[in-house]
Amino acid sequence: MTVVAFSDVDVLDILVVLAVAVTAVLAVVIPRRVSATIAFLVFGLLLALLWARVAAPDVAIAEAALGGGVAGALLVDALHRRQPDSPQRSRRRTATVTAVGAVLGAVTVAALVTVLSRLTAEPADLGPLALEAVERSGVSHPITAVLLNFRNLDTLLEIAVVVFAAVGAAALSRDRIRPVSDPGPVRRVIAVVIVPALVLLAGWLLVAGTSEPGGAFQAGAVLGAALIIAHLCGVHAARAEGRRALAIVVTGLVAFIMLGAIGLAATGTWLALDLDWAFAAILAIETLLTVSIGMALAMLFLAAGSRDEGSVTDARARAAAAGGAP
Amino acid sequence: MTTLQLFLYAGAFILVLGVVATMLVRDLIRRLIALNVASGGVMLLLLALADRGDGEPDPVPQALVLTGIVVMAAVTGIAIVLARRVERLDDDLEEVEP
Amino acid sequence: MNDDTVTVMSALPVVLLLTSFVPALLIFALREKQTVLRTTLNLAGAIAKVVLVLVLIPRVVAGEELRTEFTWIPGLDIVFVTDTFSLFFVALSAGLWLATTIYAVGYLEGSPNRSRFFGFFSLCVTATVGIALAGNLLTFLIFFELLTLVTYPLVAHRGTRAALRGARIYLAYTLSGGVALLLGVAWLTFEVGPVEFRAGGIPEVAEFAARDPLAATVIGAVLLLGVGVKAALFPLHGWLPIAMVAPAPVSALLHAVAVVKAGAFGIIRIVEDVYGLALFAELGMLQVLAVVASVTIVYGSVRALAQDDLKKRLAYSTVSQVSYIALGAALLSPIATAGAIVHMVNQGFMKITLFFCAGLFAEELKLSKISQLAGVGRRMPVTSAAFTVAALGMIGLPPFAGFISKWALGLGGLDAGQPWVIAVLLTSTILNAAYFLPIIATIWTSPRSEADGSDDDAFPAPARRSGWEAPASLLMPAVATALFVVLFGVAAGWDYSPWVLAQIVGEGAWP
Amino acid sequence: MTASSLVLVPVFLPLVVGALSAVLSRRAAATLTVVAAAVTLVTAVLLGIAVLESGPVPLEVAGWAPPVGILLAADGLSVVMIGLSAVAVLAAALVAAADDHFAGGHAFWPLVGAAAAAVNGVFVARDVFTAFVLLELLTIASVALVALGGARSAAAALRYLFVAVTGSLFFLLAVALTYGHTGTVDLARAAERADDTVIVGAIIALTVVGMAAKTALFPLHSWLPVAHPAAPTAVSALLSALVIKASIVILWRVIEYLGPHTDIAAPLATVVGIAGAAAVLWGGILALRRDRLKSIIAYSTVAQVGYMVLLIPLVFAASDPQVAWVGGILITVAHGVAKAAMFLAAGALASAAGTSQLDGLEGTISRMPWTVAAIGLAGVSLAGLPPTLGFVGKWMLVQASLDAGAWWWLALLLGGGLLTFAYTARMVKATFNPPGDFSRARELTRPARTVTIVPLALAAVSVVLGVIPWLLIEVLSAAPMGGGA
Repeated sequence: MTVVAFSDVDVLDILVVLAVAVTAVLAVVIPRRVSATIAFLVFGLLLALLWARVAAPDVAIAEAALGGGVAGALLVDALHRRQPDSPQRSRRRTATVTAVGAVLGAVTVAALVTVLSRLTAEPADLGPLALEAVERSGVSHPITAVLLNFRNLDTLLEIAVVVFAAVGAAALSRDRIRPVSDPGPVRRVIAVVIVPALVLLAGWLLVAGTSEPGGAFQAGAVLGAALIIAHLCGVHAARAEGRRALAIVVTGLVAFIMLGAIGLAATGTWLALDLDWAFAAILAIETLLTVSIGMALAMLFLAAGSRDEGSVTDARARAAAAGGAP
Repeated sequence: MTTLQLFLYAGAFILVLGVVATMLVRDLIRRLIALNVASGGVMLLLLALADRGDGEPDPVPQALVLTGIVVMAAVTGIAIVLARRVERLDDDLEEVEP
Repeated sequence: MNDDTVTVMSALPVVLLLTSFVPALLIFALREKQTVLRTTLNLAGAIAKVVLVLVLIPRVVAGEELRTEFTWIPGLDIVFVTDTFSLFFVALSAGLWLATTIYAVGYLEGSPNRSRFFGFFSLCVTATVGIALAGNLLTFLIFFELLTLVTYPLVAHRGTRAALRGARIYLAYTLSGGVALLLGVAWLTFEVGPVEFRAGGIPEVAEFAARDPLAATVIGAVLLLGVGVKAALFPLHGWLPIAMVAPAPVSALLHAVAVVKAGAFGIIRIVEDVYGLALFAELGMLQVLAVVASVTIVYGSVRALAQDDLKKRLAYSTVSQVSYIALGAALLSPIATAGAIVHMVNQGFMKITLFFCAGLFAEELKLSKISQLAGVGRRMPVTSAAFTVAALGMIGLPPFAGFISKWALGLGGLDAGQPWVIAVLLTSTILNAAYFLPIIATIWTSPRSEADGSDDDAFPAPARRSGWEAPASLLMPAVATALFVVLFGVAAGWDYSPWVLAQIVGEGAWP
Repeated sequence: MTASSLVLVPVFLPLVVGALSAVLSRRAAATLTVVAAAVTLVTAVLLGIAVLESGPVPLEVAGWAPPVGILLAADGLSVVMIGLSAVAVLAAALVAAADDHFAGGHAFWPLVGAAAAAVNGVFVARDVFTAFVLLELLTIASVALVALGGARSAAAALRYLFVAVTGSLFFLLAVALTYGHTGTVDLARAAERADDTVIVGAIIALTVVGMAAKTALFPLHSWLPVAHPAAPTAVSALLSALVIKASIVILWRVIEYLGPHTDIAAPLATVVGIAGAAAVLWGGILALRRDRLKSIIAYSTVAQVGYMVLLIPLVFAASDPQVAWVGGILITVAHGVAKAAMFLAAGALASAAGTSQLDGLEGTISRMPWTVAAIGLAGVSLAGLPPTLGFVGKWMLVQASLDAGAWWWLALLLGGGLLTFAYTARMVKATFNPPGDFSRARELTRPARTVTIVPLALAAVSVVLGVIPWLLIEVLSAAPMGGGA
């Protein structure tokens, strides 16, 4: 085996990568949900750090907001529930399966490393081509140009993923988390202070996204958090459920496609953004998307986190009824 | 080994780790965590590839990763909704069966 | 085909198909109670087909050949032609279909699921006509498989455990045969392009055989295997005796009109119109076919001896008799070829008569065992007479149709320099006599009353005013087909008799 | 609107209709979905004409060409598959509209829109990352659709989700390798630049694993017989007929473009073929041993996936790969049409009889002959018997096997059909009743007329396309597959 030389690698890089790897291992091997979740959240934060290291601040913000924030929140909520006993399996069998998995995994990693080592260290010519095209895109921030202009089809489809996830989630959870019936003073304060602050932050991220890191997704994630908090604090106006919420969610997607149709009518090319009004159009769409994404994420959270104490009681009642009349 | 290779290999390791765990772990929430770990590995790979060379990083793969992260968040959301349904059904069954 | 054959593009072959296909679709859509309309559709289709055939026979005999073709996939067409052989088979099935339809209408009167039955009944004939008219191997294959599929619901019709089992076994055998046929057809098509039937053999196939005799032999064997299942060649015959659980009209269809006959037709097509007799002999397969056919002839007869169930005995008799056709096709002699072809008709009319009669006994008197038939001749004289005529024909006694077949095959064997064929025919005839004569004797002579002291009243009296022994719709077809058995023997020299036509058809294979 | 803009209709029309369906009434949503499917079908025809006239129809989305932008293109494969998707969605929507019980709830409508948009997008995608996002959209929609099958379907849906997303991650790694090696995610451009046999081999291998998981190719199939039967009937039909086709098409595309650029492709193709052979046998045998209609049909899908990947080894072995391509595509289309018919008919039978167990179906043939006929005809097409589209596909694959001298694939093609027919016959047999015994048949609740007509119409489509398949073949042959190579 060749000796791996780390001479030309920054020690800090090695440490961060090690930390990421270790937290990743911890996140998947720790049997208790709570601890595993915490390890995963740390993993997410360290990843965000790594993103910053590879010159991807947009991704870092998104990771922090979405990966660490919303996903983390979803997981934390899931922890409120009792972890079901894992199915009884013989230790020996578990050990065998784990060993086989580990060996297969090691072989796969080795194969992948062989393949990856053949990749060129030269940057792809795509980067300069894309950067050069940014000035014809209507925005100055390269990633926003890619997301909302060059590859806006991907973005549209990704919105669709979020929208239909929310639609699906809404359909699958009939009983939702209920706002506290009598929000106390603390909750009121939280609602009054934090929610507007988050909304402002979302707005800033949105506008900044045209020239700096940020954009609709990050803004949407923050807005989603604001909606969730407002909901939990009993602000009925922010209810993320029902047909009205669904309408808000689908509006962004439909508007995006409409913009495509307008582009087709105006320039003969679907989703083409003519330079004159590209900035205005992008900002308008981003605003609608932010609201849609925020609402969709809130819906997802509320569907996933719905904890109605009634269910078990209902089941008991049903069982009793069933038992009473066999 | 270069920094690029360090990141690439780490990405591959994390991906495989996550996939193997997804297949082996039984607890639904932990499986979901494993899946998210795996996706983190691929993202790392893509971003490292975007940042090759000394110049400005390639914005295209970065945008791809952004898209990927949002998609994974949506997947995670729907998976938790389902996991909740599954476990509540199990709870209900436990309540009914004894 | 003669050199002066004129090919005419015409939609008539497709119209021939449609005369049973369209009624089939309409009948499926009918409600159970629309009996009159259903019967009208059935008969209209059957009669239209017979009329069409009668119109076509003189034209085709005069050397005209009607042809329809359309693209299936690029480079491969679906082709229908009316050459002499195809029209010969169409005429046979059209005629027998008419008789069977009338019989079936009476047989199934008042029973459930008749729309389903008659729909598939018509489809079955459509498939048979398709097989007959197929101008190339691909078209033949398509209709051959279709025939398998549409007969399944007929065999399973009664829905009893035995019927479903019979249908399942039938399907297992015939679909496996279909796999072999598909392999053979696809392979040969791959090697030589679209395989268009041509009397005397296809030149491309001959070239291919010269190039790669082994492959050509294997393909030929696989093709024979494919059609051999339906033709019930030993040891592929197992389905036939089991499938006799089907209602009598279906048995008639299986044994005389469609399935078994399609297999025999396929053997002749492959031997004479794909490879050509000379090439088939050269490849050594003709001899093998002759031996297999001979073994089947003797084997079927021996097994028939041991059956007490009338339909089962008839089924084994079919196994034996159909192989006469294969035997004739396997002899290098024009008269044997003609014998094989004429036996398709003769066996068809004789066997359908026997099954009609067996169905009559079963329907009227609930008798299905031979041992129960004692004295039935007095109660059902007409049916018994028809049965007797057909059975004697099967044995090969003059002046019945069967005699012509055996005579031609025997002469053909001598002509081909294979005198052992005579021995096979004699053995078979003795066995035929051994299993048919006792039935005839039981029917006519044994007084049933001796044993238990009761008289003929032991048979239930006919419950109809006409005083006939059975409903006319059941009796008439049996009588008609029996008359034809006599006619085909007596009038074998007439211009359009099956025997004369068979010789015309057979000539093609001997340029 | 130019022909190239037509490429977007099958993607965006169902997407908008799906989004609107989330907030519209059930009736409006159903109507819109049906109209959108019909328009999609017309679009497929128009695109087919364009392909026949002048070859593949490309579209640079938003006016940006690769590598910066995304290229979509409709060729024969795209057109035929979009046609299949339109027909399948139309059928499922009609049945779901006729009886809400077959839909599983209102969310059926938006989710079907999303699924249709995603599969149609995959059929025209030439960009691997766009394909990835489309697959995720499809996964989200399909998983949620499965979960509409009631509380107990959640576990099946979740299992499906884990497998599908894991498969997606494998594919995303393939995307990353493609970008890392060729500096683009556009397939044609990547094919031009691909020159490292190991990396390209790895891309194909990762795609194979990822798509095998999503398509339920043996041995990664075990989720499918759980997920597909758990869903509501209209969803089961869509999942088997359509959803698994998306991942198959991506696999085909990657092999079409990148296969010629690596020596590893041919041995990999053989491995895929072996997996396909195992799928045919294993799926067929298990289908024979199941006692519930939907379970039998789901295992049948496992088996049929084996045929759909069989073209992959044949493409590499035959002297004329086009025959293998066309045959494999036709067998896949035939499966889509037939399986939709079979699931819809089985759902109608089960709902009428009140049970999906085979031994509870006795007598259904007398009351619902057309429904049983649809199952039978669909089975005939699946078994590759004439006169159906399945036979055309099988015939061409047999020709390709002969061309390649590949006796083992030939044996599989010929023998596998018998298994297929055996389990179809088992289902049909279970519906027969002994004479005079109509006690069960009388209890049946008659389904809505649409529920009877739709599966039968699908079965009829199989037959019509089996008799006149040449038009499909012309479209598929207008631009030979592998044009990107």
